[in-house]
Amino acid sequence: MVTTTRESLWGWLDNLIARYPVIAPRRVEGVPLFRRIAAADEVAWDVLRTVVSPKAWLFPDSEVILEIEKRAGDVTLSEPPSAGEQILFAIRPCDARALRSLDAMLVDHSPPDVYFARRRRQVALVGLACRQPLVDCFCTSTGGAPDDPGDMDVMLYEIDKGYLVQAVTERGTSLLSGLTAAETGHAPPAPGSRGESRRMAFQTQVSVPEPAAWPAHFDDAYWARLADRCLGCRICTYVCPTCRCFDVRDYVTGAGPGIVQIQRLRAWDACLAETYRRAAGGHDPRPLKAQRLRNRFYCKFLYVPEDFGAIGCVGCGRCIAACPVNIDLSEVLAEVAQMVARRQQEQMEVFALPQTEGKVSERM
Amino acid sequence: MTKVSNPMKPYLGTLTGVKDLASGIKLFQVVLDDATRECFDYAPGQFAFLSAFGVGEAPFGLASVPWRSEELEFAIMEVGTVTSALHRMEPGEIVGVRGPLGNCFPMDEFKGKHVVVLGGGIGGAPLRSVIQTILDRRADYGRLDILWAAREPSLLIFTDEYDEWRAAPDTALHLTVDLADGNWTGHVGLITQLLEKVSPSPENTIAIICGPPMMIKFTALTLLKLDFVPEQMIMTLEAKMKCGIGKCGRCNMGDRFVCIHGPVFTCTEVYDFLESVV
Amino acid sequence: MDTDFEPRIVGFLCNWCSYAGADMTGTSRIPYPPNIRIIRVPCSGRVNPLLVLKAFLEGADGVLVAGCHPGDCHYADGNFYAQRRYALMHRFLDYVGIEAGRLRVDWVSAAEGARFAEVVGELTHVVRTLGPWSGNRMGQDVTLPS
Amino acid sequence: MMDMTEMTEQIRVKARELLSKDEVACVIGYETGPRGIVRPFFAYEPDEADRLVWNDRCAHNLTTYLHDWKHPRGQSQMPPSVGIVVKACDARALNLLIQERQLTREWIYVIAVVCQGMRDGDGEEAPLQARCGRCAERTPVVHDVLVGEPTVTPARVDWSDVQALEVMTARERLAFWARQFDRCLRCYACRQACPGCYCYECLAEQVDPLWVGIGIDFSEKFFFHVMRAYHLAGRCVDCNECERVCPVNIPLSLLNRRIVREITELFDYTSGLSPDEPSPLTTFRPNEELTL
Repeated sequence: MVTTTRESLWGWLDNLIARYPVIAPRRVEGVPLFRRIAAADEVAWDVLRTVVSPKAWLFPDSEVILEIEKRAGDVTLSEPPSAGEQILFAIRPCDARALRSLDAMLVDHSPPDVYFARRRRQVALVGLACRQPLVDCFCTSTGGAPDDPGDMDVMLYEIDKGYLVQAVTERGTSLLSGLTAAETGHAPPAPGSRGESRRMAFQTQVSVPEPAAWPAHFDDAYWARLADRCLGCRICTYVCPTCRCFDVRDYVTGAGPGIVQIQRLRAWDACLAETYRRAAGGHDPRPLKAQRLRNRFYCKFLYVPEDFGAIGCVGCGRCIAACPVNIDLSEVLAEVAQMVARRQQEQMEVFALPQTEGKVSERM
Repeated sequence: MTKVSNPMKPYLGTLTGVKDLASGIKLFQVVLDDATRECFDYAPGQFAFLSAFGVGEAPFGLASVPWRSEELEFAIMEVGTVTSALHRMEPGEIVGVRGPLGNCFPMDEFKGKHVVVLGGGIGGAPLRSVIQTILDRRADYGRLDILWAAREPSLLIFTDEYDEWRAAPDTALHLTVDLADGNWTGHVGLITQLLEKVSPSPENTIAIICGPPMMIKFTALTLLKLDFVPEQMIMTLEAKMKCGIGKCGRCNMGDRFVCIHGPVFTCTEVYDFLESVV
Repeated sequence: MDTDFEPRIVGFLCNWCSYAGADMTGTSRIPYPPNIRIIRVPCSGRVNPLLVLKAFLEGADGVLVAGCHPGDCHYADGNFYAQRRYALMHRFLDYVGIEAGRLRVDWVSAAEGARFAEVVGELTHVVRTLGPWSGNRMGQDVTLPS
Repeated sequence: MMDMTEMTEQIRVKARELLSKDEVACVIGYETGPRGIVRPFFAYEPDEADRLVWNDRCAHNLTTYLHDWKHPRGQSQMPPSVGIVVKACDARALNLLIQERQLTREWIYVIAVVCQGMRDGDGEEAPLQARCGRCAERTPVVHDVLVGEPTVTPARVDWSDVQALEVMTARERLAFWARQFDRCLRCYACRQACPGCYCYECLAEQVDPLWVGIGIDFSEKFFFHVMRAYHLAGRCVDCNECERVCPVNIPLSLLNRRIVREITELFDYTSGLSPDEPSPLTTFRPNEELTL
């Protein structure tokens, strides 16, 4: 654990940029996004949260998964070459933690998705601890911490005279060779401790209902009321660091005499999209907006934990900030928590009064 | 060098046969390339993605059994872009095959039991592998009742094989169509009506249902009326899917994925789904 | 100007006038640039401006939409609708980065073989001067510096 | 000028009356969420009318929600009547939808509000939204009840942003749009928020023929946005919801407004002023000749 000055860190970063593609928060026409940077001074250090999560660099919004060539009755398939090693720089702990969830869904759950797995192996994460959460950040409510280095290779903490630099993994140690340290021998802060001490700074704090509590409220009228104002766009899923739904289609890219070149593309898809489940024959098991919106929340808090043993939400707050009609995940969680409490209350009353009829909710 | 396997990369196969099965429905026979043939070890109930390169791929239930032929067989109705592209293809052309995927019918558990097979339209295609398994190991299973339905006579599939099915010992084929044409002399009505007429005994019996969601729903209700319990009722579900390996997120019914937890489910499991399949 | 550049031009020609006009050009042995690929359509009113846009994105450097003279439409008024759409779209495509010169909308009757050759010649010349359209799938060099 | 609190009160009284007399199944208006953010609200019960608010953050064009009510809950019966709070720009969208036979005037109860413009950002001193600065029609063109006193604010005609693009070369403009569309996620929020976008299957999702592929590259995004702008030609009411909801700040109004201006210049037409006048691209004048 060392400290370093801003100048030294920038020098080190410029060095990294010379050796690897470095992806960092950058303002693109004023919009903070993770983009490849050409120099250390392009990094938007003050950006706590980019509009889109950095998952896009491991699981791109669209990518070629197969190059297909049809030539005179013969077909050859080839996989696109690897993008090689890259560095995600100034990634925040919530976004890094989200990659762990994507690992669970896309890699650990057999068979692995080779495209994501390969990029994941080849990426190094240089984290930047958060000092002050945004109003809608709630990582601590989902079990994260704004300064958790757990998912990083290198962790940076902003301090008054520069940065505290922690090599978290061996890969991190080797990345850090060449960094000029101002002082050495600092003890690493206990993971989460700094966040814990700042817990009060979080304006959004929610208790996330346990997965087991969700099924009982699947048919609650709440979801239809919530969906009334949902526009059915895909912002929440596309900005989300843990959403991973995709679509696959072929695209003919070129043709000549006796030869056709095809790319098989995969691109992000969203369970909010009207056509998401609509089958070729027209059958759609989820035709209502309310069903689709509900699926998003159940996926995050029931399906992903149950099927993949991972968390479906890291509390980055992006969907809250980006939703044009203020469908607020933290508010939804609070509502569900209330439903859960009400149900517990009702069940106790039912036990007390054996004659009471159970209320049957209307199925959507 | 170890072979890097990519579950999204199809095997290449050659279309060896394309046969008309019914109006707008064709049977596609595919032989995989030598190198990949042995990787493709499948069981009744499983499915695979077929690629029409340049258009895309879609999942289809395997309608064949591996011991009868090295040809993989798929019965496909022309409904969307991929199926239309497949329908335009001719023997000799190359397709991609990704699979086998999903779970299978527990054929061993059915041994010693009577089996009622209920197939509706093109949805009945995966049941052909069940029927062939039972016919080829006839002594292992009890009585076989095949209830085979279609909207109209021209949509009945595997008509060429009815004689084989009928000729098998202790096997009965019951056909029905929703709408008869002039030449139809058989039963007219929904498969549920046929089922009530045939009225199989639930005693030591397994019922297997494949078909469109509405048919599955009402057939299951009729079976309940006939005193079947959900544990005795097996079904395969279909859903739009893009990966078949639990990644693309598209085919979930609540927390169950049709692609990895299915496509074969017991009725008990389906009733436990958070979401309705219809 | 790239001297080796041969413009790729897509022509949407109405079946009743302009396609016959192009035929007339051929049977009258009037030479015209071979850069045009002709697509026969029922009416200029059928040519959704998005087809024009799609042609550009798929690699065309220029597009010709030609139909019957106003008043002569086989379907009475298809070209009047086309006229309104293209009056708008012509300017709009220029605004989004497809130079106005790359799109020509004109009326060519079945008798105007010479005129068809003239229209194609002029369009080809203009597009040749403008150079390849760089926004298409083939070029992909659209990320120019600001 | 009427006080916003008083306007809120008038909206609540009207909504409560409509709901208690069962004249409408629902009143679509605005409420303030727990974070203090104004958002669309659907009042079904008379008591819920008290959650309705009116202030200078009621930006959403609520008419887009009427599409959900055309086929209520997937059934084929006649839709129930709906009350809706509209601003001047939203009211023009209503006319558009009536003109296009998307809804009948009779089943909409229009609570029209005289609007002084919506503001962006936090605080009292937040600036007026750009579109509101340009707006000349503060009084809605359709109403069953009018809240507030009719006013006309002189419009600040300002095409400077469009003109800044027009002075560029076409190649520079292409580069400009390439830079803007580079950020596009294809989340389709612009389409979803738009009252004029209501196709059952959007061209962007149609697979046969395939107009827009799933690849997130320039040509797909370029086609989508130009297509959307063109499909709104003569229909766009310049409510600017598309630009407001865009999560990556793509200046979509530069596309729409350029077309709005062309439509005015070519056909002397303003969309949504009347429920009867046909859109200029669905009609023509006999023997007209336009510059092509």
